[in-house]
Amino acid sequence: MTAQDVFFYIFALITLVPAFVCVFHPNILYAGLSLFGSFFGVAGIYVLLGADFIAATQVLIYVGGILVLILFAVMLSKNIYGAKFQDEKKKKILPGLLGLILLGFLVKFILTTPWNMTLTDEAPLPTVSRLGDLLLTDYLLPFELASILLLAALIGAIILARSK
Amino acid sequence: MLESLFLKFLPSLDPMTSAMVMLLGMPLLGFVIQIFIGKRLFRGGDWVSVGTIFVSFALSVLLFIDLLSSGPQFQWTTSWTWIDLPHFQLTMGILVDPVTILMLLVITTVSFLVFLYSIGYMHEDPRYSRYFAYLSFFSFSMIGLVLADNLFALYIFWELVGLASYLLISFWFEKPEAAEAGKKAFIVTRIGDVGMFIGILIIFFETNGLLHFDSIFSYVAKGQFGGEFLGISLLTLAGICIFLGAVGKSAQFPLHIWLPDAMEGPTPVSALIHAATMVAAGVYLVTRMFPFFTPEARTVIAYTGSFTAIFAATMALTHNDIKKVLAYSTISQLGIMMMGLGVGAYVAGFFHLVTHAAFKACLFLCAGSVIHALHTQDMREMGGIRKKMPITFTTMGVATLALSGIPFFSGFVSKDLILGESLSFAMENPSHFLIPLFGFLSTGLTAFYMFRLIFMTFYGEPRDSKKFDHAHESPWVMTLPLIILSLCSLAIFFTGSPLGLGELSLWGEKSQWVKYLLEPPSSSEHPTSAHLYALILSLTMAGCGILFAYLIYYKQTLSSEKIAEKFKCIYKTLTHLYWIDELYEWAVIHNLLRLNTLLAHFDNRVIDQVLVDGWAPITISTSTNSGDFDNRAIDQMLVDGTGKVVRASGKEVRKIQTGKIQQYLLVGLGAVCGILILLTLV
Amino acid sequence: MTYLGFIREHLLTWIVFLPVVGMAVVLFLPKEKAGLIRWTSAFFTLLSFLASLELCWAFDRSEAGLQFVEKMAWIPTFNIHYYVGCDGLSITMILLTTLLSFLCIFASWSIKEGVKGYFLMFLLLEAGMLGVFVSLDFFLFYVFWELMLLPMYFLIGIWGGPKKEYAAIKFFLYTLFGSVLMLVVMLAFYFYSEPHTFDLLELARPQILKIKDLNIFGIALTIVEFRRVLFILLFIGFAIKVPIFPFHTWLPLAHVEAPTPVSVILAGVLLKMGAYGLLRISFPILPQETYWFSYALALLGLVNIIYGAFCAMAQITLPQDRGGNDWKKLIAYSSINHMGYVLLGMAVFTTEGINGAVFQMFNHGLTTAMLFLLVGVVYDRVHHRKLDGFGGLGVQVPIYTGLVALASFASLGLPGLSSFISEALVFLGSFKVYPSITILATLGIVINAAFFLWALQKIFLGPLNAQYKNLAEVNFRELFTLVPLSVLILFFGVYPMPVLNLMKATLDRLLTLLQAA
Amino acid sequence: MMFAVDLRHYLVLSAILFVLGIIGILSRKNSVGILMGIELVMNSAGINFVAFSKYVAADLSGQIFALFIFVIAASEVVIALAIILRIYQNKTTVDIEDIKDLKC
Repeated sequence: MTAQDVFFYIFALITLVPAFVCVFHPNILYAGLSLFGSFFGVAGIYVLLGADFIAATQVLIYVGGILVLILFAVMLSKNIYGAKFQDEKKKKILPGLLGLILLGFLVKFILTTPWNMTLTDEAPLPTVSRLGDLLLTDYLLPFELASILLLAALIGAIILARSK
Repeated sequence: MLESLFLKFLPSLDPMTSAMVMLLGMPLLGFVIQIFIGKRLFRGGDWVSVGTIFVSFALSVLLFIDLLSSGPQFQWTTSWTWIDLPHFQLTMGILVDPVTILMLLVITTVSFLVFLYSIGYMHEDPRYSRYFAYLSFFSFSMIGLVLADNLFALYIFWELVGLASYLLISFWFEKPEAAEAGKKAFIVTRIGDVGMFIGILIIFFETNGLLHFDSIFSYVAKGQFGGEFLGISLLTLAGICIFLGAVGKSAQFPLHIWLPDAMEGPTPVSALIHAATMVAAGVYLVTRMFPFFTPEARTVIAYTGSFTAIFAATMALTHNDIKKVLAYSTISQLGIMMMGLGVGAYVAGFFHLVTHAAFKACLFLCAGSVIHALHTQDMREMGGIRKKMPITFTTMGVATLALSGIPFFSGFVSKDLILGESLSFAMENPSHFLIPLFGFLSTGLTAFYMFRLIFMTFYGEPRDSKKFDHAHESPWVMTLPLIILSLCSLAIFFTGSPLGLGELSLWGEKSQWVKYLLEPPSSSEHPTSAHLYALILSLTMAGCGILFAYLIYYKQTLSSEKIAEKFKCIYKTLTHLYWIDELYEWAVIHNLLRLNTLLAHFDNRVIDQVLVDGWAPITISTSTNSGDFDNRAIDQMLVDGTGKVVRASGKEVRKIQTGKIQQYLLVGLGAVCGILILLTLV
Repeated sequence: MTYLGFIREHLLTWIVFLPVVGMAVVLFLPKEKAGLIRWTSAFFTLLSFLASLELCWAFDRSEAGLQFVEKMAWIPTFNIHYYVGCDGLSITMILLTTLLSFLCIFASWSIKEGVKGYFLMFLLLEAGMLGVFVSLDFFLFYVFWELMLLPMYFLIGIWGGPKKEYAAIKFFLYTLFGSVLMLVVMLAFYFYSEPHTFDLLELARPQILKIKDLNIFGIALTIVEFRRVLFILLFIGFAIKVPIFPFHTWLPLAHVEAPTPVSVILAGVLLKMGAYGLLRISFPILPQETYWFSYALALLGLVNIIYGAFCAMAQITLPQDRGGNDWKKLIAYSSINHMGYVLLGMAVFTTEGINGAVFQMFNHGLTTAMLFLLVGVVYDRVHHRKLDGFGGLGVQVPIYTGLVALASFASLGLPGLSSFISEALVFLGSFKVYPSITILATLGIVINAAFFLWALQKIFLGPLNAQYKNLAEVNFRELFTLVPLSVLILFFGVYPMPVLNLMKATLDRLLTLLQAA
Repeated sequence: MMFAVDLRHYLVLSAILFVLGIIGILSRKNSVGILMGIELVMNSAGINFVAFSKYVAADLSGQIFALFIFVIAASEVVIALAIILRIYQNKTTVDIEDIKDLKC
C-alpha cells in the first residue's frame, strides 16, 4: 500500500461521507453544506488521477460556483428552519433498496469485467497546455457548442429569473 | 358576292372561313364589350350590340343571295382538330348548307329586329347593358348551334343557348317567380339534353368516334349501324335519345312545362328565344339529323308532335295571361312542326319553322308593345285599345291570321303543307289516323284562342280605364320591327304569289325559295293528292274556330262563363293545365327530395346498423343513437369508436401518470434492477 | 455552370424546397410583422410557381417517360433514394399545386391570429404536397405523404371553424389509417422485390416484384389472392384521400371547418393525391389486379357521382339542425361527385377515359378552388354560410354574383368551361366499356345542375335581403385570386389542348401497360 | 493486493457516488435537494471519465469530457435553479410533490 493508495482511501472517505450526509440528512441546508466536502473529495481524486487542471476546475466551478448557487437557492426559496423543510424518512426506504441492488450489480460488473488497462508508471505530466491544444484543435466544435450552451443557459436563466 | 367582298378586304384569308368566323364572332364581341364595359358606354352600349348583330345580319343576307344564285346543291364545310389524343380526335367545324343559311337568316333577322325593339322596350331598366350582353351571347350561341358540323359541337352550343335562356328568363331575378322559372327551364331542358348526350354516346360508340353529320349518315346508309337493346334497334334508340334533346329544347310533351313559366323573362326575350329561335332549335336538330331517324323513331316523333300540338292548344284556351297564351301556342306550333318532320314532311316542317319564326316573333313583340303600354299581362284588364295602338293592332292582326292558317298569309302555306303530308301519311298507314286528327283539331283550336286573344285585347270596352287612359302607341324602334315582321308574315313573301298556293310565280321557281332551296334527303315527299282535302279541312276548322271566338268574345252571344259552367270538369282541368306541374311536383320533386333525405340518412340507418353489428361490438353502445346527418355511421363506428377505445384504455393507463417525476424515475430504476436480476438469473 | 443552369439541373428540387426556404425565412421574422410574413410567403410561393412554369416550358411533351430526374442515395442500407422526376401525370398536378398555393396566400389575408404559425404551416404543406407529386421512390413518397398531414392537422385544428378540433382529429386519424395500410403494402413491395427496392419505376417492371404465397393468421393466400389483397389495401389507402364512398365522411367536415385557403388546398390538391397515387403506384405496379377490379372501380365511381350529388342536394333541402343548409358542405359533397367522374374515367382504360379523368382532376382543382374562395369571400363579410340566410345578393354584388355563377356553371359542366370537356371525355370513354353505368352516371349531370342552380337562386336571386344592403363588392385582392382561376377555366374550356398535350403521351403509355394486362 | 488502487477502485467509488446521487434524486422532496443528487451523479460520471482517461485510453480525451461535464452541469444548475425560483415565486413552494402541472 503506497502513499497514493492511502490518499485514495482518504479522499474516497472525504467524498462519500458528505455525500451520504447530503443524501440522507433531513435538513436541506446541511445537505447543501455537506456537498462542499464531497466536491473537495472528488477534486482530490482527480489529483490522484493526474488530472491537475480538472481538479482545479472542479474546485472552482463546483465549490465556487454551483455549490454557492445551490445554497443561495436554498436560502432564497425557503425559511430554512421551517418544519416543512424536514424530509420524512419513509420515502427513503424503497429508493435505498433499489439503489443498493443497482450498486451491487454495478460493483459486480466492475469487478468481473476484464479491464484492458494500459497504465504506465510515468510521473504525471502537467496537462494544462495539452488540454488547451486539444480543445482548440480536435475538440474545437464541441468547445464552441459548449460556449453556445453556456450563453444560452445564461440568457435563459436571466429571462427565467427576471421578475416580471 | 360575299366571297368577292371578303377577297377584296381580306385577301390573305380564306374568304368563306373569315366570313363565318365574323358572322359567329360579332355577337360574341358584342357580348364581351357589353359585359365588361357596357355600363360606361354611351347609351349603355346598345349600339354595340345592335351594330354587331347587324353585321351578322348583313352577312347572312349576303350569304343567302349567294345561295339563291348558286342553287340548292351549295355546301361548304371546314373543320379543325380540337381535341387530339392518341387514337381519339374531336373536331370543331363549320357546315354551311341551305338549311344552315336559312336558319342563319331567321336567327339574325329576328335577332336584329328584337335588338332594335329592345332599345325601346328596355330603356328604363337598370341593367340595360347587361341585358344586351346576354342577348348578344344568345345570338352567338344560336349562330354557333346552326353552324356546327358535328353533334358534339352542336351539343356545346345547345347547352350555351340553354345558359343564355336561363340568364334571360331570370333577368329580373328580384322577382322570385323569374328566378324559379329560369332554374326550371335550365333543369328541364337539361333532362332532355342528357338524353341527347346519351344519344351522342351511343352514336360515338357505334360508329367508332364519328360525330360529323355526313359521316354518320353515310355510316347509317351503309347499314353498318347495328346492335339491339331490349329488342329495339340501337339506331332507333339513338334517334329517340337525340330526339329527347329536341323534346326538352322545343318544349314538347312531357318536358313542355318550362316554356310557359319562361314568360317571366322580358317580352323581347320571349319573342326571340322562346318563340322564334331557341325553341325551334329542336326542330332544327330533327331536320339536321333527319336521315338518321328510322321509321320507328319518326313515328315516335310524329306522335309526340301531334299530341303536343293538341295538348298545348287546349291549354291555351282558358289562359288569361297574354304571353302564356302565346307560349302555349308556340308549344303547339312546335308540335305541328315535329309532327310534320315525323310524318316525313321534311321541307314542310322546316318551312313552318321559318314562317312561324316571323309571325310568332311578331305576335310576341306586339304583345310586348301592349304590355309596355298597359303595364299588365292580364287580358281581362285590357280591351278596346284598337284605336289607341293602330300599328300594333294591325301587325298583330296580320300575324294572328298567319298563325291561324288563313290564305294570303304565310302560316297557311306551311301549315297546309304539313297537314297535307300528315293526311297522306295517315291514308297510307291508317293505323296512325290520330296524327292528322290531332293536327286538324289543333288548327281549329289555334284559330279560336288567337282570335279570343285579339278580341279580348283590342275590341270591346276598356275594362280598366286607368290603364286604358295611360296607353299610347309605342315609339318607332318598337313599331318598325313589328311592321317588318308582319310583312314577313304575308304569303307572298315566301311564295311569290298572293294566295300562297303557287298560282302565280313572280320570280320563277326561286320565288318559292324555301321549297326551292331545301332538298328532301330522300324522296319522302308524298303525292299531293291529299292536299286539297287538307286545305278544305283546315280552312273549315280555322273558320269554325274564328266563328266561335267571334261569337263568344266579340258578340258575346255565347257566354264564356256559361260554357265554363257547363263543362266545369274540363274547364278546371284546363285552367290547371292538366295538373301536369302538380304531377311533376308530386312524382319527381317530392320523391327526389325524399330520396335526398333518405340518402342523407343512409349512413345513419343502413350502413350504421350493418356495420354496427358486424364490425364493432366494443363500441356498439355509443353508435346507435346517432340521429343527425353528420353523425354518420362510419364515423361513429370506425373512427370515433377507435378513438373511444383508445381514450378508455388511456384513462386507465393515465392513472400511473401522477405527474411526479420521482415516481417515474423510481419505476425506471426498478425496471433496470428487474432487468438486471432477470439477466443474471437466466 | 451558370446559376440558371444550376437551377434547371435541379428544377424539381427547387420547386419542392423553395417553400421550405420560405419557411426558414419566415421563422426568423418577428411575429408582429404580419404584413412582412405574408409578403415573404407570397414571394416564395411565387418563386415556386415561376419555377413550375419554367418546368412546364422546358417539359418535352412528346416524351412519355420521366423528365428532370434527380437521384441521390439517401439511406443506402435500405436502398432508399432521394429520387424525383416528373412526367405528364405529375406536371399538371405540380402546376395546379403551385398556382393554388400562390393564390391561397392571398386568400389567407383574412387570417388575423397566429399569422406566423399559419404561414409556416402553409409553406410546409405546400412543400409536402409538391413532394408527393414528384417522388419516384415509394419511401420518399410516403415521407412526403405523412409530412403533409401534420401542417394540415394544425391548419384545420387551430385556424378552423367551431368544430375544428373534432374535424382535425378526424381528418388526421382517417388519413393516418390509410397511410398505415399504404405502409403495409410498401413494406410488402420492398420485401418481395428482388433486389429489395422502393423505386417505383423498378417495381413496375414485370420481373422485379416476386410475390409469393403467404400464410398469415392461419389464412393461406395464393399469389393471385395475395396480390389482390395488396391492391385492396393500397386502394383503401388512396380511396380515403380521394375520397371514395364509403371512406368520405372526413371530407365534408374537414372542408366545412377548415379556413378558406385550407379548404381550397384540400379540395384543389389533396383530393387529387389519392387519384394520383392510384395512377402512379397501384396501376403500373399491379396492372392485372387493376384490370380485375376495374368494374368495381367504375361502380364505386358511379356511387360517388350519384351519392355525392344527392348529398349535395340534401344541403338545400335539409334544415340546419339535421346537418344541411351549408354552402360549403354543398361544395364539399359536389367534390365527391366530381371525383366520381375521375374514378369512372380511370376505371375504363380508354384513351378518352383516362385523359378525361386526369383532366378532370385538374379542372376540379380549378373550379372547386374557385368556389371555395368565393364562399370565403362572402364568409369574411357576413360570417355565416347558411344557404337560407342570403337572398337577392345579385343586386348588391353583381361582380361577385357573376364569378359565383361562372364557377357554379363550370362545376355543373357547362360547355365552354373546362369541366365539361373532361366530363364529356370521361363519358365518351366509359360508354364504350360500361354503357349501363355511364347512362346512370349521366343522371349526375341533371342533379348537379339542379343543386347548383338552386343554390344560386337561394343566394343571389329573389328580392334582396335587407340585412345585406351594405354588403361590399369583391375587393382587388380577392379579384386577384379569382380572376386567374376564371380565366383558366374559360381558356381550357375553349381550348383544352395545352393541358392535354402535357399528359397524353404519359397516359398513353400507362394505358398500353394496362391493356397488356 | 486487494488494497492496491487501480481502475476498479475508482469505478467502485464512482458507482457508490452514483447510487447515492440516484437515491437523492428519488427520495428528496425538495427540488433543490434533487438538484444536489444530480450534481453527485455528474461528479461520479466525471470520476469515471478521468479514471478511464488514465487507465484505459491513456490520453486526455476523458479529461476533456470531464470538462464538458462541468459545462453541462453549470448550465443545468443555472437553468434549473432559475426555474425553481420561478416556480417558487408562482407557487411559494419548491416541493416536488406539489409541482405536478404536467399531469392532465
